[in-house]
Amino acid sequence: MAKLVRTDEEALLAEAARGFLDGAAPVSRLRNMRDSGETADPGLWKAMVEMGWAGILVPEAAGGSDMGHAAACVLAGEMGKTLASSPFISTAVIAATALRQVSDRRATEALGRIAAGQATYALAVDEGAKFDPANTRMEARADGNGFRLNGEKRFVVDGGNADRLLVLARTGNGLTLFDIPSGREGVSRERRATIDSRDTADIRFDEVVATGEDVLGQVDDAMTVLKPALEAGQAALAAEMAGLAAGAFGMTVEYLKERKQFGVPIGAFQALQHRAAHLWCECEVTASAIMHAGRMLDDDPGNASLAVSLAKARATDTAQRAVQEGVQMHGGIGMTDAFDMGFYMKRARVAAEWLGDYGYHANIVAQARGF
Amino acid sequence: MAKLVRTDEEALLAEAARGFLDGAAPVSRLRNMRDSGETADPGLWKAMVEMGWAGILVPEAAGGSDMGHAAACVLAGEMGKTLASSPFISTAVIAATALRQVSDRRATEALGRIAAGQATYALAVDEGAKFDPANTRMEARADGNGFRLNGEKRFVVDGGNADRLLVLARTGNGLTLFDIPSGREGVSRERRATIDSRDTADIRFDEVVATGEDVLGQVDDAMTVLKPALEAGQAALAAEMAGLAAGAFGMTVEYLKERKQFGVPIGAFQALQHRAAHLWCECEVTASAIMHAGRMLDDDPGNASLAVSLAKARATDTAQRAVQEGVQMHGGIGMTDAFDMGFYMKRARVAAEWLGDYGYHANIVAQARGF
Amino acid sequence: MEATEPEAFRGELRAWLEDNCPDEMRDGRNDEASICWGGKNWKFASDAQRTWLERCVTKGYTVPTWPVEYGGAGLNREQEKIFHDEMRRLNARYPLQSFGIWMLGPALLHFGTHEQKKHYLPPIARGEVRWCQGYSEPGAGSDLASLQTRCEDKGDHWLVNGQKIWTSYADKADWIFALVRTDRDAPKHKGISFVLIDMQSDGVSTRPIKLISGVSPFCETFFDHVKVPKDLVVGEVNRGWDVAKYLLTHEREMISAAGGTMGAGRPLGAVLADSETGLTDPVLRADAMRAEIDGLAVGLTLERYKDQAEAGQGAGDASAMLKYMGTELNKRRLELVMAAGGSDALGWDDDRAPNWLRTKANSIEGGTSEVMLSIISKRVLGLPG
Amino acid sequence: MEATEPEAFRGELRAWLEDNCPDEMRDGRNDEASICWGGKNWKFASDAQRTWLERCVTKGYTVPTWPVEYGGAGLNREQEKIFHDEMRRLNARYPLQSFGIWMLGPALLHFGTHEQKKHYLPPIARGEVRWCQGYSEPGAGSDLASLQTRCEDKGDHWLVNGQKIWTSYADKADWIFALVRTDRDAPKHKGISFVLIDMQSDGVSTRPIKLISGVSPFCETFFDHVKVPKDLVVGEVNRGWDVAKYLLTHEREMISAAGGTMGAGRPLGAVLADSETGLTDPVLRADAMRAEIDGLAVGLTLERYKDQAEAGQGAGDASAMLKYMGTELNKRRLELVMAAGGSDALGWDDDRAPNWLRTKANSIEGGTSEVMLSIISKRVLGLPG
Repeated sequence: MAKLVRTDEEALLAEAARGFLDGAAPVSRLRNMRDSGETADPGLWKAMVEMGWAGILVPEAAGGSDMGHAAACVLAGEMGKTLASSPFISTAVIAATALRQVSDRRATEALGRIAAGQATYALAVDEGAKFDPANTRMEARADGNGFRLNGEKRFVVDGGNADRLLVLARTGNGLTLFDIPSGREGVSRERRATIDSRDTADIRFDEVVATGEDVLGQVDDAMTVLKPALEAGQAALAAEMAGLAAGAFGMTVEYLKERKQFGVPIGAFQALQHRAAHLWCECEVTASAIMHAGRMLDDDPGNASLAVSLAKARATDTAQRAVQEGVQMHGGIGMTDAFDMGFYMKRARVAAEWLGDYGYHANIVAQARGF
Repeated sequence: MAKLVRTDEEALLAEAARGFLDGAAPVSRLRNMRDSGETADPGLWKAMVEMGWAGILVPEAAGGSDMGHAAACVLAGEMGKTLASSPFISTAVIAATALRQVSDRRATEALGRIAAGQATYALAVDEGAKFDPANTRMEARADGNGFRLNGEKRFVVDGGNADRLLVLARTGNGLTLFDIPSGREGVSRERRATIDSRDTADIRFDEVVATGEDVLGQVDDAMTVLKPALEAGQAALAAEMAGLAAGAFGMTVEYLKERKQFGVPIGAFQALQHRAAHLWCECEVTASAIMHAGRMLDDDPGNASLAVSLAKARATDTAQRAVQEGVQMHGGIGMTDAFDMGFYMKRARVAAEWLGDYGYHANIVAQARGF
Repeated sequence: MEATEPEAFRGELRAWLEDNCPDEMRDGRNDEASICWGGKNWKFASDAQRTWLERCVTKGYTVPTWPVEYGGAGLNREQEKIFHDEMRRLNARYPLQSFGIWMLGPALLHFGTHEQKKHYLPPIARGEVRWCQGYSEPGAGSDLASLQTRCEDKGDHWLVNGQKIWTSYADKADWIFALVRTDRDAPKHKGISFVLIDMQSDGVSTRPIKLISGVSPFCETFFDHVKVPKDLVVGEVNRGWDVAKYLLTHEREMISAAGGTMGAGRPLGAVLADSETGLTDPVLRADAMRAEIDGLAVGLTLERYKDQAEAGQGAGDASAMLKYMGTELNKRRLELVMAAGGSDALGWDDDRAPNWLRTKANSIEGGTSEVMLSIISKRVLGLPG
Repeated sequence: MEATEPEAFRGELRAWLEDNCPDEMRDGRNDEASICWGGKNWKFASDAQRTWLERCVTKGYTVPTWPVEYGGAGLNREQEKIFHDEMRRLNARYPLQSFGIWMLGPALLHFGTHEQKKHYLPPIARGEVRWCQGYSEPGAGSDLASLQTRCEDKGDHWLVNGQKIWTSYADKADWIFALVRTDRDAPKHKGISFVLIDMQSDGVSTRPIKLISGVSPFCETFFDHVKVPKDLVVGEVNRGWDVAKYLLTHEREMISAAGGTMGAGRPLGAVLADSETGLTDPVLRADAMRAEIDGLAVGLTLERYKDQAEAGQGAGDASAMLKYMGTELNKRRLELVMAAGGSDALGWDDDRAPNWLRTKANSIEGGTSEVMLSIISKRVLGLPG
């Protein structure tokens, strides 16, 4: 197994990302976006593209930096610390990983467009209130040489603004993944106001025409392409949540040092000290699971499921603890919209659900471990 | 619903019990019993009989005091505080309740013998590692006018010394409860050294003859008699565990006030204060569930299942927390056999399993609450 | 009440409720949009809401346990239980809710003069005056007794200067009951008084605080040279802390009752099963079972303490326990509601997310969980420090 | 080692283990009855145990990372991982365990003089001398630095008087390494020295402490006018606290490794499924899933910290985290083992109950969980006080 220690390259990447994000994307940027009624921040994404982040999983030949999943997790983690809002996971991680599973010219060109910031993607998988791709029911009916897609996808993260959609649908003998432009006839998108103030949509497909050209990978065999993409997205999302936890925890520790009650900083109260110390331990342990997931995706992607689900489960648990303790330890101010902690709590809740919740991933871990 | 406040009668009973038990059955009595290699303490039971406790659920006409289940729970709770070891629950609660479901002369005489301390009972139900009466497989084969019992019962609490056994077995069209002397031919008892130093046995039945006279209640209808008896036992055991938790907690709070480290009593450390306060809250909440179970058994026994399972689940959880925190807060001394906390921890573990563990009762609560 | 036998009382009450509660008020709603808060500027949401209030006022059912002379129905504890039972049976909305009912009423009944009671209680019972509470200050949260709002004796009036925070609905209230410092030289608990201030007074202003759930139930409230008549102190001057402690205990029981009643009411399993996903996930199912068990037991504890109080066995500092356990439980329950709801619950389009976020304040307002644990540690367990 | 390429090393090692590890030693046992502790009075449990020890000694495999000159095999971190991998692959017992290997060795390697290393390390590596640890005292548990055992400079020797507690296997050990007070006037951390004492010395006596699990791995150890040669202080006189801190860190990592390795090793589900009842109960199943997730992640954290240490990124006080998380996890795991075992696990006739009770000491020995959290709070988070 590769070592669980950051490479120099990863350390530099983290440092650069932190510097950029502190300047370009503090939490106030998300707040401003929300207050202006927007759900996306194209300017921030453009700047990320210029930083080369859109191409972090794109082969060099297609214009990317091909730094790998561990590096993508480093970026997602830094974004999580200040809740930077972008289609990074949907586009640069999930879509790029899906496209890399296919080695045709079309896929290579699509990867090039991702790296160049010319196309954003959203993954349209969920149909019920919970992530459950294996039980997809939306149908892509065979029609001549192509298909007709009918049905509805829910909780399509980044789906309100994405240029393209990866759509999972049932075909004759299995599931098939389609890659279609979001503007195609018959696609209607309804933006939902999710609590994290970010882009989510419910998307209806009404007799949407798709050709063989629109199929990513093979018909009836979506999972060959989708499984690696989902795992990459789950790992990056876990990394974002671990970053979120670290960000919320950092604010909390600072507050414990500043806020005085009963004549002393509240961080001098041992009960709060021990809870903060426990939370730090949880963050550290989760960080290990995140790093391990990234390494496994890079080194042995065919066997990364356990590592990825472990990371997502741990990150979900840790992020929720961090924001709950964060609000409680801040007292009344933690409940106010004027203070940032609420943004962390709401993002943690949405991220907990996206791409599989704690129970979903706990079941995968349990199965992988034989129970 | 009857009020959740102790009656004067119950308060007096508790006071009398505490006084008696502090003198007659401090934890050192259990320790001495163990150190002398015994698993039962007939002298203590005799004294309890003289206090009238064996007849607490026996009708006055049969020589008992008929004080009811809430009162029996009060006694069990006081016994739990100092881990008094006796067949009280097996005999005075479970067997007495079972016998009361049957209104024949034989049952009345048996109740009289219980009240007079002339007979102790054990309940032989478990066959696997978990309490699961509905899935009893041991067979009572019809044989002439009677039955032949064959099979093995495990974890028969108080079974190594009991005069009589209540045995659950499968008959033609259901389950039947037998009440037979433990000395009957074909019964062989193997005492097991359980960690709480109390009486448990595995019991083999080898072509044991039982007649219709030995059936408690109706053939193929054990549950009419057994269900109230089990619920009475579960409530009393929950009360014992709540008492155990209170006893362990009391020792811990005293230690927090006495033990000094870093120049102050360790009870001055806020982290320990908050944990102790939380544990007290848990004990208080559990006390309510116990009292409620006793009231329901007395007032509306046909609908007491939820209340009883709630009490046992809560008591199991609270007792385990109390002993775990007890050992941890005592530090090294809590780990020593010379100190009493280990006895509490071991009894809590055995009591957690007896008559259904947390999961068993949680399932009953969930079903009763519709999920 | 004429009918003192419980079952007779139940029968009469049931008949009255059946006859008088408008159908629209039988939906059991208790959300912000359906509550009747009353007050000078109150706009009834419907004729039914107005009718229901007016009819209840005639019977004293807006404040069923208050004495009849102050606008209540004079119910005893047993009758009160029956009242809530019957209201629940009919799924009736409560006709009126307010901080006047919950907080000021109990304070005046315990500490007020006869004149104060006669003057202030009946308008509360009739829903004519809406009160808010002014306790916390920016520098005095958990350490409430360090509050700094000044109240100076100017001979014929008091002069109040300072700032309060977390005043619920101060922007909608007619009056405020507030803790103020009347002696700056005394030890911090000894220089506080409990005063009543008309929100229309010159120098009073409010600013809403937006919460993470998107609503603004709380305000900052500013007092700039506000004159207050001399007879508007409740209890003795400089002994306001006694009133505050009494009310804090009362508030804790009230907040925990919200959680406790939930547990005793609709089963969590049923709540969660409403969600499309149900309870098939073993982790969620196990958590829900635990929360249900704990919720039922906390609910029983609330009943037990009320029964004890009625039997003259004071619960005392145990209210801190009810507050702590009830609010922590409520947070767990709403976390489960969100988890069961999945992506369905992530919008602002139903009340799950706002309710979930709202519960996070339960363990802060009315004394934090940490303060509750410290109270228990010191006063109940007698631990040092 | 001649073969430095990892895979070449692995091949050679695997072949050697296959050829040399007796079949009886391939059962992976690590319980009290199967461990080889060594020492002057050691009675081998079997010829195979003796043979396995002797063969490993020739290769340095009893202390694989120690330098070859002190009896080790000089393995680097990568080779060490391979060593443990291959041992696990063969399910081989470790040939020798001891506090000399775990504790004194690292202390001497870091603080000892060359003479001390040459004199004391090889007999440890060969299993000839068994050591125990003398830190805690009846009044100095969590507050270890308040220890009172006196060690007076008598010119040509030290004179030791006092009492230690929780000395593991002191009744079976040949030597003890102990913390003693050499300066009673200095601040409490500044007057402590780390000394080596022959348990055969006049005035040393021990008394076993029986634990709740029924066994007596610990003793009280008494020093009554014990003479100790002057050269048996490790590190500087009065600077023993530095040695102790170094070893405490080391000990924490070791204790947490026990928990962490469990997580990385046999899945909890498999352990629990051995029980007759399996994992059908949803509460037990959910708890087991959570514990498995946390166990795997703690195991990875142990690996990560080792990798960081090798990369020169010191973990420092993070060992407190590993100790805390590892031991708390281990307690959870054994609670689950007991719950899954049901009444089967309630006897003394298998090792579940003793193992379960034993884990309760994990979060006390080597610094309590509370001390770990305080260390993290102050040194890692920089919280005041």
